[in-house]
Amino acid sequence: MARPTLGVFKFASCDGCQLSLLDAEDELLAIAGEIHIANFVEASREVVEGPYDLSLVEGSITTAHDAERIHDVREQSKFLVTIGACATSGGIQALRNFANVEEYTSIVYAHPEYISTLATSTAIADHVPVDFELRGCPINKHQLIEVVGAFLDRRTPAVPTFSVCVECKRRGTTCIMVADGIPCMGPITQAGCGAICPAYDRGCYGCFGPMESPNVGALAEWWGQLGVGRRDLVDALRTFNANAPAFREASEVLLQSVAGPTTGRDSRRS
Amino acid sequence: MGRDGVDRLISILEDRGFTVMGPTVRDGAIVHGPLRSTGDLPIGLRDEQGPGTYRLFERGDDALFGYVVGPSSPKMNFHPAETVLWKGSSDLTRADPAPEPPRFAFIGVRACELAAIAIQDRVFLGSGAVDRIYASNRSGSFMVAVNCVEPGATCFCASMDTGPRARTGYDLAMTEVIGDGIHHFVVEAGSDIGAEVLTELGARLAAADEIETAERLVGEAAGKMGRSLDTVGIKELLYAAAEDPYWEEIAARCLTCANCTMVCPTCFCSTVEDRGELANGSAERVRKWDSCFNFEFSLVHGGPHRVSPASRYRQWMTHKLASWYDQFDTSGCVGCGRCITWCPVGIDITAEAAAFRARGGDRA
Amino acid sequence: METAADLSLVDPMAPVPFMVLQRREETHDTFTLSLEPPEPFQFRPGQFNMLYPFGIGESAISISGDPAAPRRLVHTIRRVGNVTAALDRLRPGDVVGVRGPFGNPWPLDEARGGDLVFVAGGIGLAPLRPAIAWAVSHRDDYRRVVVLIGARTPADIVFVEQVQEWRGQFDLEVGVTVDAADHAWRGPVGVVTSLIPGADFEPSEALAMICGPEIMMRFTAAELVKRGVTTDRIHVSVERNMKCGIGFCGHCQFGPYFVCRDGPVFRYDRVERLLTVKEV
Amino acid sequence: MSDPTTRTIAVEYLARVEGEGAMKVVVRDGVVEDVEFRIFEPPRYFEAFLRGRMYSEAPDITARICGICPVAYQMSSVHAMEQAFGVEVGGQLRALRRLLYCGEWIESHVLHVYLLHAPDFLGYESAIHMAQDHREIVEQALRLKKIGNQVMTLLGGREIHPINVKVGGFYKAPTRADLDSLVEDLQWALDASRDMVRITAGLSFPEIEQPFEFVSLRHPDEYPFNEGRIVSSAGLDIANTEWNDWFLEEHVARSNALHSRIRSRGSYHVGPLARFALNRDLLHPEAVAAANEVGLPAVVTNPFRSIIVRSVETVHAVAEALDIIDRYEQPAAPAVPVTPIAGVGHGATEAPRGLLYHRYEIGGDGRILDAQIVPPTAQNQLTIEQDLREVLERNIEMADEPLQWRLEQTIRNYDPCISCATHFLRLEIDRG
Ligand SMILES: Cc1cc2nc3c(=O)[nH]c(=O)nc-3n(C[C@H](O)[C@H](O)[C@H](O)COP(=O)(O)OP(=O)(O)OC[C@H]3O[C@@H](n4cnc5c(N)ncnc54)[C@H](O)[C@@H]3O)c2cc1C
Ligand code: SF4
Ligand code: SF4
Ligand code: SF4
Repeated sequence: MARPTLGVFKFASCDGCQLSLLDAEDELLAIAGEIHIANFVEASREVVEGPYDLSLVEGSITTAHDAERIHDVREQSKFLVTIGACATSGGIQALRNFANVEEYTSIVYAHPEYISTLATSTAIADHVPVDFELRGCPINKHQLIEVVGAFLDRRTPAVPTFSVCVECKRRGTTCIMVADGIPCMGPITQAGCGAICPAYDRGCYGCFGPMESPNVGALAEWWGQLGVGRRDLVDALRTFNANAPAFREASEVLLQSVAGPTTGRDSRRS
Repeated sequence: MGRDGVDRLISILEDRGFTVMGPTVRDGAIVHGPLRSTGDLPIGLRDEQGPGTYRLFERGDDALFGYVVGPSSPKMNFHPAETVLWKGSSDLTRADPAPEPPRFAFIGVRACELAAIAIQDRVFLGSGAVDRIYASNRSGSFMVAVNCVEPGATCFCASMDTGPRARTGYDLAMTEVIGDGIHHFVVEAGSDIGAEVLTELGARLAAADEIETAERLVGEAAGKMGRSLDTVGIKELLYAAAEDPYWEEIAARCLTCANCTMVCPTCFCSTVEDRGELANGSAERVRKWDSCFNFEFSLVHGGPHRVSPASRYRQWMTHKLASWYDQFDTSGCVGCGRCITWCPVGIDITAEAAAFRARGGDRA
Repeated sequence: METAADLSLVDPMAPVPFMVLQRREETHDTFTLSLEPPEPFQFRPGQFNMLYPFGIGESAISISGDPAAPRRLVHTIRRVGNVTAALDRLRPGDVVGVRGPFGNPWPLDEARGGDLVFVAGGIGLAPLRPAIAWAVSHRDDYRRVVVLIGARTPADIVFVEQVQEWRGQFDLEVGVTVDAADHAWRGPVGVVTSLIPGADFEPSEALAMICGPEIMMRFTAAELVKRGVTTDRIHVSVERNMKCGIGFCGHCQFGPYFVCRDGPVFRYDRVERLLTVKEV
Repeated sequence: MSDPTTRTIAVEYLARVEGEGAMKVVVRDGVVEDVEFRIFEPPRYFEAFLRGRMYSEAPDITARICGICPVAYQMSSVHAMEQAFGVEVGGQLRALRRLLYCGEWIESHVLHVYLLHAPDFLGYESAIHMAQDHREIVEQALRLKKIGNQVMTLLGGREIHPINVKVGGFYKAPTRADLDSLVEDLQWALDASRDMVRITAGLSFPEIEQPFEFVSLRHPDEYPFNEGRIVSSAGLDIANTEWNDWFLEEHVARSNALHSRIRSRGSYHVGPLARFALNRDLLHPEAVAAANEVGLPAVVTNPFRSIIVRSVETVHAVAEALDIIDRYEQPAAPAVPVTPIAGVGHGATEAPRGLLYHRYEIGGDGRILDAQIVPPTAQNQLTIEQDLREVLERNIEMADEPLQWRLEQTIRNYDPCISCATHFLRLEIDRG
């Protein structure tokens, strides 16, 4: 039987998630033995035509051209896995969704008229059907290997959707929110990173996006008691997964409760 | 005996081939870690606990055991968070070696922890099948209990009838007496090997008044519990409350983060993950702690049985305080208070139990 | 703790290799595997095994074969996910891991001397088949034996030949109904509960065993109660997520019960309430 | 179809660079008419959405500009903030920052040298193709790269977007024993990186010498990572606060990245060649020895030879990492206290691929009022185009396929991080 083929595709992103594949130093050559890396521009000049048995898609949709291109990628992909916060929720660049893009463009670029972009940054699944989503900003390379391995073996990948707290406790970290009063997003964030931040004495900042049943309101309430202001709470929800529905909606609710019905960062500036 | 006696105890246990574990300070909390001498103990520290909060403070004396339980428990060693269940090749020939029993000695185990261990013994050793990982870790372990004289704000072992005095399950039990220029430990043996070690320790016989003081301190501790839980008819109460809308009120606060189940010394649930390098013809099955708060826990084809946070909290609390009696003929809660302290938003099982009791009263 | 547990004992979590002897297609999504046990495999009808296709995962699967044939272990499986799909890929000569048998059997002893009513929905016939086989081979122990089968369509009926065989047996009453018929279907159309009022058994002496989706089991039980069968003489087989099969993993908890140990077969009066509370 | 005197070569995606972009060259009647190195990265607006965020979020947010050199972003941002607030981070905390940077340099340099660039010299489509003939080299490369990643993971929590860096220092400082666990691997890495210098020096290089103006940091005592003045081979010597007086960013139509130039002078070159030329005297003796062994001149102006210099810098990073660990004592606190005050801060540090400049204006509440980020690839963009022109002119007779490859290689000399500069690279050679 021919080796299955792998395609790696990039949209708006930092490249970190696809780099995770090259960062799998111990497994890379073995993976390349089991799966034919047919299209991975970051690593190889060789581009084998699709269709691809497995496609890894990094990045979010931010331009009209990319909104078209993702359909081509979907058509060429038998099993499409989105990797990383950009691809699964729109990434940090989705902060534009809460603001005025023209204003943004004029802040960064001297000639905004040269730039063509959409007003939003959106997840791949908002455009085409996705077979599996791997979270994280960046993804965890062990999880990536697990997903590729599970795909090859036709097994369900062990990628749990429960909270970071479960991993935090499994590794024996003392809860920093309880023991140090440090605000932590672990309880509402999906596991997968290995609960790194609390192990380094800092609160989780939610880079794996919302867990399976996030009770953002209840955590926000508690953070309030720890002395976190509303605006900081909104900022905490609006980082790398700002556009994930659970975080987006909660941040909007919080904003409304502080600034009335207006939305967007301008209202917070006043 | 004095502090030097505890040091002697540690070295005797080491000499007998035990891995000696006990309370140590790590990352701002008292957790179980390897002990080489009393210097590794949290000397002169006390913990202040409350719903969702835990802080360490200086006591102002040299007490070795002047605190209560922290986030960890011997469960982490007996029923590890992650362990390989089976490893083998495609013809299912087993490749993982039989486990080497590690032989742990735990110093400073509290009565509630002994009660919790007794419960897990029942789960893994005493209800039909024997779990070989638990059995291996647990077998030959040596328990040095410390009777609690200063219970914490989230403790309620007295109402669960598991403490503050260690009653069974220990090899040695000590009571630390400190104050008025006195600092010593009154020790008693609870098993043959315990008696042997006690003899080897060569401690002098405690005087009657010393024993009396120790007894009195422990006795008084029962009245100093920060919390209590009324267990009378609790099973029937919770079964009857299965459809009480109050579960929704708790669910509004509950994060379903699973912390309570992770820290609970009796919670035993686990899941299995399959890992493999099938191309190389090898695979392993890894057991990891799981929780009834996780979706996948109740997943069947078509979706999880327990989707709403309310149903998941209900499962947890009802299991602890009610169905555990049906399953194992004991409460699943030993009153250690960990789930109260380590709930990131301070949900309190004693308060919720009281709330159901109040509502049950209304219903009746 | 002084008593060192005997670790040389068989590890209940270690899969034992069984060889696949035969595989047959039952319906478009259901198949039956016959396995060769390394030594004769004793079980009681209603029990299940944990099947482990190497490296993929484990699934709880009821034993669907004849308890009188201990050299041939039979399982009937519906392909719904990755583990069952991997089981579906097994071919004669392949090896599959087996742990078991686990669980409580159907109360065939208790039923002795009375009537037996089996009600199956879809693949729920699989765990009942060993019990029916038992009843057939111990026919004298029972009075009337009624087998009622419901399926979504004629194509979803499992064990078609066997059902034909049973139908041909004069001392067995067999009723088969489908929710939606096709042209060739000559039998009744409707849910399986519709067969109960007309079935020939004596409610006060009957013992009923039901297996199918939870909702089907509840309606069937209600119908049986209407006929006068008391709930302590009705038995159902319950399904829950299961990782270990021996009460260690906690996943299969169902109220106070572990489905793996206290079930999967339950006396209906003990679970009736649990089945009506949402999300237990 | 096309005019016989013209040829068109088009490459949709330039491979083995971080990010995606395009290049277009126009050759008419044998004369190079236009060379464009285009960056099409969809804009991600970091400078815009940094406005209004807390100063403390800058290291984590700006890291997301680039998954290949997140540490560089974290470092430039924390230094800028510390400058704004008048905070000094010295002693072991400063050493730990250098150690973290060593990790990133090792990882990034090895990635580029062996996995992205070497295949060009040896004629392979990728390192994975290369592994079929040179398995040991690729395995050694992966192990070496992994050691860089281990340094970052230990210190930063993970290799991509580390979580342990903050304004004022770290969230948690490693113990001595933690760092000691790296020593054995780093000692192996020292040998492996020396091999890397030998192997890369043994490659064959196209003839080309460019009159670059090199720009890099220069620190009185150390090979530059985090701090120093900004100097150039043409005599520039300024503090990072003077950046905008000397450097200019332009927005040109063909690119979504901003091009940099030195005011009234033009293009310049940042990266290993520049650092090496301007700081050779400060290289670790191990690195100097390695460079001398292969006879590397004091100043390298052949951009293709940057692969050797990158290898020499890898030796430096490994050797310095060992020195830092050797002298390490766990600091009393993992960070110095920081109180935000209104002001402006600049940070310039040396990313593996060159100088990375950040500037922030902070309000009294600690929120960012304005942010400016100038990544290395944007600074090299004009220089890359000049190299392309030169290479094209020298090789105008080459057939399309090898010429295209050679041009790609020319771009890869810069280890361009288009994700930083913004992304999407496409190569078209229009000989129309
Ligand atoms: C006592 C018992 C007897 C069973 N008998 C049979 C039988 O005879 N034939 C048959 O086809 N099926 C039977 N099932 C159901 C069968 O176990 C599941 O359909 C199967 O585990 C699905 O696994 P999967 O990986 O293919 O599906 P997925 O949907 O991918 O399942 C993922 C995981 O969820 C769990 N899971 C999913 N569905 C169930 C379920 N219904 N019960 C328990 N765990 C589940 C498993 O742990 C599985 O690993 C029985 C279940 C139980 C509890
Ligand atoms: S530190 Fe954070 S992730 Fe860990 S248990 Fe506490 S709240 Fe959860
Ligand atoms: S703890 Fe949270 S922020 Fe930190 S790496 Fe994990 S998911 Fe990301
Ligand atoms: S339920 Fe709570 S108080 Fe009871 S034993 Fe578990 S953790 Fe301790």
